Amino acid sequence: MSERTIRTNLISSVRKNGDALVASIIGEVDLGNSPVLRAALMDLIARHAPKKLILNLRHVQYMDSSAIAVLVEAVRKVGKPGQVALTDLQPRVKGLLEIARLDTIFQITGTEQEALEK
Amino acid sequence: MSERTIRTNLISSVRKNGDALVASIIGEVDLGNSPVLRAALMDLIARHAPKKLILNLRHVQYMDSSAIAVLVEAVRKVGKPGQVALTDLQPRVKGLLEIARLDTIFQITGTEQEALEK
Amino acid sequence: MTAMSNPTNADSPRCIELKIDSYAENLAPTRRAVEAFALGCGFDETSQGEIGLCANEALANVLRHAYGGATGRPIAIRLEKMPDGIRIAIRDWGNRLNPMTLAPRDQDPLRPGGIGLICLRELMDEIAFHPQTDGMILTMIRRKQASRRRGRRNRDCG
Amino acid sequence: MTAMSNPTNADSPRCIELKIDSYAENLAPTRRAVEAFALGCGFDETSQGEIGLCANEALANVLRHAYGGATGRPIAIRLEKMPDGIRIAIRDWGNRLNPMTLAPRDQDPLRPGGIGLICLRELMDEIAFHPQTDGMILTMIRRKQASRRRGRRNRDCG
Ligand SMILES: Nc1ncnc2c1ncn2[C@@H]1O[C@H](COP(=O)(O)OP(=O)(O)O)[C@@H](O)[C@H]1O
Ligand SMILES: Nc1ncnc2c1ncn2[C@@H]1O[C@H](COP(=O)(O)OP(=O)(O)O)[C@@H](O)[C@H]1O
Repeated sequence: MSERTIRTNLISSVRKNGDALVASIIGEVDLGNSPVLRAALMDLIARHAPKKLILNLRHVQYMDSSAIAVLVEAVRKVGKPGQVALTDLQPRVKGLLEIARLDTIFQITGTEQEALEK
Repeated sequence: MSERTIRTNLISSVRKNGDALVASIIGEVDLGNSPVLRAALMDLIARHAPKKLILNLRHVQYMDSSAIAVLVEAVRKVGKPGQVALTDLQPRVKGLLEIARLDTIFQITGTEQEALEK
Repeated sequence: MTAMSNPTNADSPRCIELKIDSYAENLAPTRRAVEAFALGCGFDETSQGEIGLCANEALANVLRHAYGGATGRPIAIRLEKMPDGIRIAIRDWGNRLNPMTLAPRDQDPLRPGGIGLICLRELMDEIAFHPQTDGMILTMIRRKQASRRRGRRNRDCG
Repeated sequence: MTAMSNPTNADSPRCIELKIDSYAENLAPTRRAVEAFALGCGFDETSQGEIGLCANEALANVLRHAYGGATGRPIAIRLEKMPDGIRIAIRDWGNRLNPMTLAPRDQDPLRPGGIGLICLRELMDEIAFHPQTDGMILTMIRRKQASRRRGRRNRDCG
């Protein structure tokens, strides 16, 4: 477990809330930068071992399948389905999750608060 | 003076306020659609002959020099400098007006209200 | 500067051609061009996004599969405005594998894969891989009037 | 499909080439690609916008001046990532006029003109028109570290 934080401006903020870790992702994520997002998220999960990971995607205007694959990998790393919540989805991102039929392995909520309460 | 309104979704709303006409422009304007904006604005000015024209550019994320030329033509058509106000400028649009040194022939204000009061 | 030396045919329909090399950083500029071109073809914002996504996924597959991750290899993209939609052709000089002939993989939601091709199938009206002697041309067509395929998906979701 | 048939050179620096025909509708997709490419070169949002504007203005000049408004004529654009910035080359097969050799026009603010070239001069670090036997190549360079030219403008405005 590395002590060094992987820095990227794709993750704009991280905070703990009890057993949950809340991180905000920002920008457009495609194969060009999803490896960086992957490294940063895996590092966060390894260092904090959160019971629940809440990813605020309000400022993610775009994601491709490589970004989705990173989110799915986060689910595997955190534990079982439902322990990763995605909040504040943009329509484009929501559409892609629906096409990929992956809207079930994540908890999808309108706000961070909802995700914390569930 | 034509009675037919030239319709374009580049102009999202038009309202009269006393002698002033307030129109909101929306979208990105370049040589590809500035001729349409020109036709619609000239039509509005011809039909309403406003003493003052206030153009809200809050939703104009981009303009090129052909769009600027349309705004300058509106100044000529409405009357003398200062009778066309541009409000709520995005930084990119403001930057272009400054480079073109045309920030003096328009009244540039932060809000529609300011433009109405001046 | 190959593209600098031969004029395009003035009689062809309105089109844009892009030549990129196989770096993932080139996906975003290409997608932006596709989305804006789709806007010019009269597609609404949601459709522009879907068309851009398909271009992204198809190009990412060229990078990862046709070229097996090798960088600096050429890809040519041609965007064409059709009376009723948009046509996108993607040319690579890769492994010539036609993914439509592959057996579908088992469906473990925690090992997702195949999302790229699902997008192409669900969001485009026509897709076809045309093997060349030295690579592949993928053509994709999206029409403005929703086809049965997309109609079905929309019903599913709504 | 000219661009579909000749691979680019794998040794060249990261670049994107676009071939468009001279329709004003093609400006927006090209500008979007330029802006996203500039993002990939490490430019901030303001700079991306300025670089996109310059590409737009240079292309609009090709449409209106080099081609005198004729549609369907070819234009090739090459975007190149440099260690410290971006290089844009625009090739046309038009009237070969070098606008840098024209006398400046009188300055009536109500008859503006020349804004396009002002943008290129103020926002780019280097611009050069290279006449060809059959047209023109314009090259523009913008560096990440602000040059004296842009420094001056910024002082004026601030
Ligand atoms: N352009 C291509 N060239 C060669 N093989 C491809 C291409 N596109 C897709 N494939 C094959 O089809 C499979 C499914 O592709 P895709 O749906 O994009 O999902 P993923 O890339 O995540 O596996 C790939 O794993 C690959 O074997
Ligand atoms: N690519 C070009 N080819 C030929 N002439 C050009 C080109 N670009 C600019 N010019 C000439 O330079 C003048 C100034 O151009 P510009 O600054 O863009 O302003 P405008 O286009 O509004 O006149 C043009 O009027 C034209 O005569």
